[in-house]
This record gives sequence, C-alpha cells and structure tokens, in this order.
Amino acid sequence: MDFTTETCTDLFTALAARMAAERDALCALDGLIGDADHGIAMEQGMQAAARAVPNLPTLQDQFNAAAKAFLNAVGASSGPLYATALMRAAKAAGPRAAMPRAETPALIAAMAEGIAHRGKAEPGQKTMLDAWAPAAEAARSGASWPEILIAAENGADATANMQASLGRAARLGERSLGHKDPGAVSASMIIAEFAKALG
Amino acid sequence: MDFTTETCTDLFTALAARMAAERDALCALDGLIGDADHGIAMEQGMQAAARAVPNLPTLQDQFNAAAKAFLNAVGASSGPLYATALMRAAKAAGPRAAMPRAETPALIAAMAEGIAHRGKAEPGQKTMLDAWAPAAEAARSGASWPEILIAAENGADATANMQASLGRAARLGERSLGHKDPGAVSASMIIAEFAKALG
Amino acid sequence: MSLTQKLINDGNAAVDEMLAGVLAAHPKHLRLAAPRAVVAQNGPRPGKVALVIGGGSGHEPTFLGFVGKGLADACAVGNVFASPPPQPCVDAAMAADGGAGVLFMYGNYAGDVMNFDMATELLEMEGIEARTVLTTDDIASSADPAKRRGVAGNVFIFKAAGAAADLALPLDQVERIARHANARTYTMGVALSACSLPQTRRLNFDLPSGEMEIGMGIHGEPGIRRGALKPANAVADEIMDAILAEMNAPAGAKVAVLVNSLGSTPLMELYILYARVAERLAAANLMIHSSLVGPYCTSMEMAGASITVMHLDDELTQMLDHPCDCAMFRVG
Amino acid sequence: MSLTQKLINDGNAAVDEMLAGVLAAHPKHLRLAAPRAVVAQNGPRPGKVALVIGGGSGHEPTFLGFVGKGLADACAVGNVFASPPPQPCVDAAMAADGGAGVLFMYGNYAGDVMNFDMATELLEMEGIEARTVLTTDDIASSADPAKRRGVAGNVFIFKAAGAAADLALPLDQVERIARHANARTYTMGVALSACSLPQTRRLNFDLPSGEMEIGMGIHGEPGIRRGALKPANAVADEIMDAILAEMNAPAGAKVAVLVNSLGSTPLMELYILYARVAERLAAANLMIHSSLVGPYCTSMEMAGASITVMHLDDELTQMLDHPCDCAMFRVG
Ligand SMILES: Nc1ncnc2c1ncn2[C@@H]1O[C@H](COP(=O)(O)OP(=O)(O)O)[C@@H](O)[C@H]1O
Ligand SMILES: Nc1ncnc2c1ncn2[C@@H]1O[C@H](COP(=O)(O)OP(=O)(O)O)[C@@H](O)[C@H]1O
Ligand SMILES: [Mg+2]
Ligand SMILES: [Mg+2]
Ligand SMILES: [Mg+2]
Ligand SMILES: [Mg+2]
Repeated sequence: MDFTTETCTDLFTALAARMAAERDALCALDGLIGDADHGIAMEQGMQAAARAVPNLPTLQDQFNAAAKAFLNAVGASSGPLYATALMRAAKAAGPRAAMPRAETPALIAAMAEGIAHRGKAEPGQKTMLDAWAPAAEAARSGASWPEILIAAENGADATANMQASLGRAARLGERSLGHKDPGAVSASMIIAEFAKALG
Repeated sequence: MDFTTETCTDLFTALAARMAAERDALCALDGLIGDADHGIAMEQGMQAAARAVPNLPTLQDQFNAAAKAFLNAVGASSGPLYATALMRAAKAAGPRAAMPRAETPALIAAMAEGIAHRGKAEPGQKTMLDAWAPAAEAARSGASWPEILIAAENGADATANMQASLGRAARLGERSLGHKDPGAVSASMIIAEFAKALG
Repeated sequence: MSLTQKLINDGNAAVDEMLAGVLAAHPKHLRLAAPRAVVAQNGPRPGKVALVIGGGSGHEPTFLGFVGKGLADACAVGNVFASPPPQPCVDAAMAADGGAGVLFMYGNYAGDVMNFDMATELLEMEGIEARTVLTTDDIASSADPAKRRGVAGNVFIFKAAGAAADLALPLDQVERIARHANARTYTMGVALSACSLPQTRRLNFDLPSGEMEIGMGIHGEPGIRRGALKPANAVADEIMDAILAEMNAPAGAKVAVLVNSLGSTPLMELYILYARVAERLAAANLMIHSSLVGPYCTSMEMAGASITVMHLDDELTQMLDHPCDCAMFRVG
Repeated sequence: MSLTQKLINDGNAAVDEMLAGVLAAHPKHLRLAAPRAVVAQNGPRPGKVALVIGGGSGHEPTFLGFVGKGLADACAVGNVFASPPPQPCVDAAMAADGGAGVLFMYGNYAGDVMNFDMATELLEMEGIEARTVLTTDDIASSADPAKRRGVAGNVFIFKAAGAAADLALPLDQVERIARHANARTYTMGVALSACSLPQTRRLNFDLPSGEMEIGMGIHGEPGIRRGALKPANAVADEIMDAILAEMNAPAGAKVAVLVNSLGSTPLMELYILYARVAERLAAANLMIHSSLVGPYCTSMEMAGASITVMHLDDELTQMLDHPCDCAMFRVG
C-alpha cells in the first residue's frame, strides 16, 4: 500500500478535522504564554490546505498547493513555518502520484528541516521545533511511525520545562515555564495524523 | 428640649453618615431602574451639607447653607430637588436659633412642597415624592414623628407597584414595576433621621 | 461581587482628576473658566451666540471634547452620570457670552433640565438671555419625541448648532437650526455589558452572557427590553428598521451616519455594523454624505453600540461640513 | 466559561467584514488594491518612497487607520493577532510603489518578520527594493532593545517615517528617520482584563479582580509580571520611572506623549493617567510638545492602558507636526 494522492487528500482532511477539534484547546494553551490564536491559525491553515489538495496529479503538487493555501489563509508564525515545511515535504515526495510507505518518514524529516530553516530556531527554545526535531531524528534513524510519534510527543511534553527564547513567548522569561508550547503540541497532533495515515 | 442649631448640626451629621452607610444599597436600587448613582448623589450631597451647617447662627442659615452645599456638590436630579426642599425648610424654620420640637413636623411638610414644586411631580409617578407627600400629609394632620416615618416608609414601599412616569425610570415603562424607587427609599431614610433627631 | 477594574485614584476625585488631565492635554483648545466650567480658547467672541453644552461625566468625548472653535463655546461638567449643578452652567455661560445670547444644549434628562433651568433663572438676573434646546434623539426611549433622551446624536446636533453660531447667525436662527437638527436625528442602541461608577466599582446591572439590552441609554439605564444577543447584522437591521421607519426620508435623501461605541466595543465591531448600515441605507436609496465611526458618546466601559442617522437637507449639510476644531473632534 | 459578548456575525468573517465597513466608511481615504491590501486614495505618488505598514487585525485604529496622505501609503491586513501572509504585503507594496523604493514598517513579532521577509524576497524578484524597519518601542518586553515588541509607539514612529516619505526624501533618509524615531520611542503598558478572539469568544487569560498584568503587550500576551491593581498615579509612576530611566533625556528636552487605551479603558481613566504623566514630565524638566490621548493601538476589548513617550529633536518634531490626513488620524 503506497502513499497515494488519495491517501494524501485523506490525510489533509484528517488534519483539518483534527485541528478543528483541537482549536479551542490549542488557543487556550497559546493564551497562557502567547496570544491565544494558535488553534485558529492551525484550523484555518489545515482547512485551506485540505481544500487545495484534491484532484492534483502528484504528491509534490499536493504538498505545494497545501503550502500555498496554508500560508495565504494564515500568515502569523505558523503560516511561513508550515508553508516551508510543506514545500520541503513536496520536494521530498517528488513529482509522483504515489510513494512507498517505507519512504514516508522522510516527509517528517523534510518538514522539520523546513521549519528549522524558516524559523531559524534551535531545539530547546520552546517552539514547535522541539516536537519536529526529535520526530525527524527518529525518522532519519529508521524508526517506525509509532516511534516517530512518541518522539514528537515526548518533545512536546518537554517544552513545559523550557524557557522560551524565540517567538511571542520569549518575552515572558520564567513565566513561560510550566506550560507546553502550543506549536509543539499541535506539531505532535499533526505527526499523529501522519502516523495514522501512513503507519 | 427645642430643636436647636446644635441639634441641626447633629442631624446633618447623622444624615451624612446614614447616606454613606446606604450608598451602595441605594446605588444598587438605582441600577435596577436608573443609572446606579443615587447613593453617590445622596452621600455627597449630605456630606457637603453636614460640612456647611456648623457654626451658623440660625436654623434658617443652616438649612439654606445645607441647600446650597447639597446643590453644588451634586447636581443630578437630587441636587435641585433637595436644595429646594432644604430652602423651604429654612423658610419654615425661620431666622431663629431654636424651634420648639412640636413645630418640627412642619419642616417635613415644607420640604415636600419644595420637592413637588421643583420636580413638578404628582404622587403616583414613582418618585421620591411618593415618600415625601404622605409624610407631609401626616405632618400636616398633626401626626407624631413615628407616624410620619411610617407614612414615608409605606409610601416608599408602595413605589414598587408603580410604573414610573417621571425621571430616568419613566422610559422603562412596565420594566420599572417590581422595584422600589431609589429616591423614595432614600427619602424614607432621611425622614427616619429627622424622626430620630426630633421625635 | 468583585470590584470592577479601573485605573483611577479615588472614585470621588475621578472627575476632577480627569478634568485636570484634559486641561493639561489640550491647552491650545481649552481653559478652565471656573470650577467645572470649561471654555474654548478660541470660540467665544463678541456678537456671537454662545453655545454652552454640558451634562454628566462618563460620556467622554461627549461633552468636553466638543468644545472648540466652530462647535461649543463652553461646557459645564457634572459628576459621573449626574447633571452639573447650576453654578458651573452659569459660569460656563458667562465665560462664553458674547452679548448675543446663550444657547444651552444638553440631553433631555430630568436632572439636567432642573439644573440648567435654575442656571437660566440665575443668568436672567444678570441680564443674560439663555435659551435651551434639549436633544431627544433616542427613538427607543419614548413614543413621544418630546420625551425622548438625548444620546449619541448629540454629536451631530451640537455640531449643527455650533456651526450656526460660528457663522454669526442670531440667537433665533441658531435655536431654529438646533431644533431642526434635533428633529432630524435618530439614534438607537444596544448594550452588551453594564458599566460601573468609579465610586462603587460595581456593575450597574446584571446582564447574562448571551443577552443584550435593546434601546439602551448612555447611563446604564435598562433599555426597552432584554433579548438574546444577536449577530451584528441582525442588530443593525433591528435598529435600522426602527430608524428608517421613524425618519421616513424620501429616496435620494442625504444622511449622515454615526456608529458609536458605548465604550468597550472596539472599532472592529463598529465597522462590521457600519458595513450593514451602509447596505441598508443603499437599499433604501439614501445617500451617505458623511460618517463617523468610533467612541463618540460613551458610558465609560460599557459594551455596546448605537447607530445614529441624521436626515440632511442643504442647511444641515452645510452645518455638518462647517469646520470645527475641538479638543477631541475635528471637521474640515 | 461563558462566551464573551461581541457584535459580530461570524468569527471567521470578522476581519473581512470589518474591512468592508472601513472601506465603505472611508471612501475618500482608502481603497482596496487586492484582497487584504489597502492603499491610500491620496498618498502614493511617483518618485516618493512608499511606506507600507501592516500586521494583525484587532489593534484598530492601528494599522488601517494610519493609511493616508502624509502617513502610510498602504497596509497589509492580517487575521486577528496574526501577521498578514506575504501576498497582501506584496500587493500593498506594489500598489504603493512609486519607483523610489518601499519601506515596510511593522511591530517586531516573529510571525510578522517571517511573512514580511518572504514578501521582500518576492518583491525582489519583481525588481522592487523593499527595506524594513521594525518597531521595538515596548521597553518592558526585553532588556535588549532589538528584541523588543512594537506596540502603541507605532503611531509616532510610523508618523515620523510617513512625514519623511511625504517630504519626498530618498529611501535612505526615510529609513534613517524611521530608525531614529523608533530608537527614541518608549512604551510600557498594563492590562486590567483579557480580550477574546472573535472565533473563540473565550477570554485569552484569567485575570482576577484586583490584579493587573504589568508590561503587557497588545495581543493578550502575559506581561512581565502580575501584580496588585494599583491606583492610577502609582501605575503611571511605575511606567514613567521605567521610561524616564530608559530615555535618559536632558532637562529641557521636548517630548511627545501618547496615553493609549488597550480597548475598553475609557477616556476618563486615560486623562487621569495623563494628568500624572504631565506632572512627572514637568518634574523631570521635559517639555510636552504634543499629546495624544485615546484608543490608538488596541487589543479589541482588553482593559488597560499604555504610556508612550517620544524623545524629540528638531527633526522628529518636524516629522510629527507634518500634516497627515488618514481615515482615523489627522494632524495639521
Ligand atoms: N522562530 C520560530 N521557529 C519555530 N517555531 C516558532 C518560531 N516562532 C514561533 N514558533 C511557533 O509558533 C507557535 C505560535 O504560532 P501561532 O500562535 O500560530 O502564531 P503567532 O505567534 O503569530 O500568534 C509557537 O507556539 C511556536 O511553537
Ligand atoms: N421630577 C421629579 N420629581 C421628584 N423626584 C424626582 C424627579 N425626577 C427624579 N426624581 C427622583 O430622583 C431620583 C433619582 O435621583 P438621582 O439618581 O440622584 O438622580 P439622576 O436621576 O439624575 O441620576 C429618582 O429615584 C426619583 O425619586
Ligand atoms: Mg499565537
Ligand atoms: Mg440616578
Ligand atoms: Mg445620575
Ligand atoms: Mg497571533
């Protein structure tokens, strides 16, 4: 069972539904250390992406269309970060209508690179990269999807003990301690949907 | 024991203290059908009056000084109404340093006339006159201070069943039903302090 | 019940401290003529009718903010939600008097009427003629136009009268134009939250989430009824239905529009309302000549909004367009 | 928790509906160049540097309200509290470009930087030079001036840059003046309540009665610390102590002052604060050249206020006094 353009369409449908379901919880998390809109950004971005991906010939076209749609629907921090992530995924998937499932963890590694590149973040700064980077490392080391997901979730959990040094929460200093980074939490949810669809 | 300028000073001290104590309750009452400030007006007015009355030679001077002080401290509806009431009381008391207690109910009758004159109100319109008018009627018919007070309190209670047709509450129509008029309630408190001081 | 959150020092001093701040911030526009009586630096002049406005505090920029060249010459400042006493009204009138008479303008509230009437009597004793035009634009407040309250429409009505006075028209004409402006100005509002007085810091009334007061005044008085909080377009429609019926303007008529915040309702919501108001006016074939959107007549931190439409004719158009330069309001 | 009370139709449509209302209310000032890209009717012109501002919605009158002759030429409009995507930034820049280069100005937030930087790359491909000056006036947000947020001081900083561009200075000069203005502008604020996004209608955070957030931003982000709600003068003193220390201006220097409402804090409270700010500046021998008091940079219905002081020199004084005529802001 390859990862096909149909699976990809379903994946984005699932991502949009998941973000809609988590919207208020993610906003509440962002309210504690940020501006309470992260759930809205992720919902709107993934819904726009889900509308953009059907009926495109290749996975590359799909991820590129998702990137553009996400960016234009959202702006914010999440927009450029996920747009870049999705463009890297497009490149990793390549101009083909399907890719072998065994190759799909490479998408996670590519997305993590895109986020790191765009956000100029390092792990440990309490951002979404703290979920994406360990997931990418697991992916690169040949881990299974469940293992990748656990790496992401552990990474997201660990942000609770970090003091933010990038993004909106960076101005909080010590007050950011004790709360998980909303972007890291949504990242682990996204990776969970990837794992469900591709694992 | 006559009603002397000293008793008069004490009376205004008591009125100021009473209005301060009732301020928030009167504001809450006014909030139901008006603009929630009646307690503030009465507190500020009576405090200004209490500051104005000491060390004046006659009761007339005292009530006139109280009238002017109340008016200038307050404005609002209560200002002109109580200023006029107090000026009428001044006239009734006359240029003397003391008046026999038996004559003092005439003060209430005079004040009620002042309020009716200034406000162009009739009983039954759900205003302070609905406490002052029955009290004045009792006073004119030779009732004792406790009887005058009971007339005022019954009058104030009765405003709960009236629909306002004057003042701020008049715009409420039926929505003014079921709530006592704050001006009538403060009136009965004022008359209670007169009764305590003069009865 | 917990106390409301306010940046004040002492509730009883709030009005005087505010006034000190206003005078400090606007020295080119305003000066104090006497306690609680503010006069325009550039406004009153010999031979010109003096327009004197006033009322309770808590409605800022109404009334203070509308004092200046081309609009009101002076203002009497009351306590929060309380008419000023007669003395500041007299002082404001004397400071603004240019020998051509004084026009008092203020909202139609029992307390204001009693205090300004006493001021008028005092001025008479000084040989100064003072007339009064009450604003009564709140169409929700009574079926009888004469019994209505004055609310946000004040801005347009004062503006028209101030322009007439600035054009050096005689008192009769200024009064006529003021009455004409008032007769053609229609306002209705809704409240989404209570406000609180600085002295008590208690909410004026209880409004559960999901409800609103319809036909609300600007002092936290209850409205004509309480109903479910509706979407902005439905609220605008209900208000515009009432205003358009009352105004009964012929197709092609010109109007001025004010979408006003009662305090904490932000511009985002006002502009959402405005979009609908503009649609409704277009559908009724009425031409928007000018618009104001913002907090013009407030109840401190109350949430809610009002919509005002003034039915213009050539004279009122001229008066609204006439330049004015006030501490908190400018035209031209 | 109950939903907050808002006059909106659909939380997701609020920004676009607001924009429709703004365009309907201000046809003489604004037109839509492309979706979410607003350009001044009278502003951009050949040979003039295009000043393009932008950011999230919910801060009105910032940013939209500062588009007009003499100030910003165009504005990119984001979702509530969210940077606009690159496309509207590009569209706004293209619509305003007069061939003399584009200056992007916006508050220093990670999201805005990423989106405007992407826009700059896209413009480069079109052969349009776009430079960027970030505003960083919030002294509470970091010890390092370069890492600070841009908040209400935007008004003064954009104003200075807009005047420089209006005077037809070259891009280098406009950029220099913008940086100079930003370096001399100091803001700090406190929040007394949370706000809520139109989509969720949930309060951003929990602030018990009797407490305040000190050093609050304009998106409901927590401040530098939470403390007891203090009297207005104490709040003004704490902020002025910080600003005066940071500004370190010599006696006799001129300043411009902005006392800004975050939304629901009414003029009464702002003027009470202003009175104290004026006292503190006088005590420090600083001269107030001009003042703004009102809601200039808001967080929708949030309660609270910020104080901004700009340390003027002759050049900045000239830039602030230069006339501008925007939809929601005018000078001269
Ligand atoms: N430079 C960055 N690199 C990586 N992630 C970042 C960066 N800046 C912010 N983030 C992430 O973005 C999240 C916030 O996203 P969102 O709330 O949608 O945007 P905004 O901060 O603009 O409101 C943060 O929780 C953090 O994970
Ligand atoms: N015309 C009037 N005649 C007599 N009493 C009046 C009149 N108008 C108002 N009142 C009284 O004034 C009270 C309100 O006083 P207050 O709250 O101090 O003034 P305001 O209405 O100006 O806020 C009402 O409860 C009513 O008893
Ligand atoms: Mg956020
Ligand atoms: Mg009252
Ligand atoms: Mg009152
Ligand atoms: Mg945001």
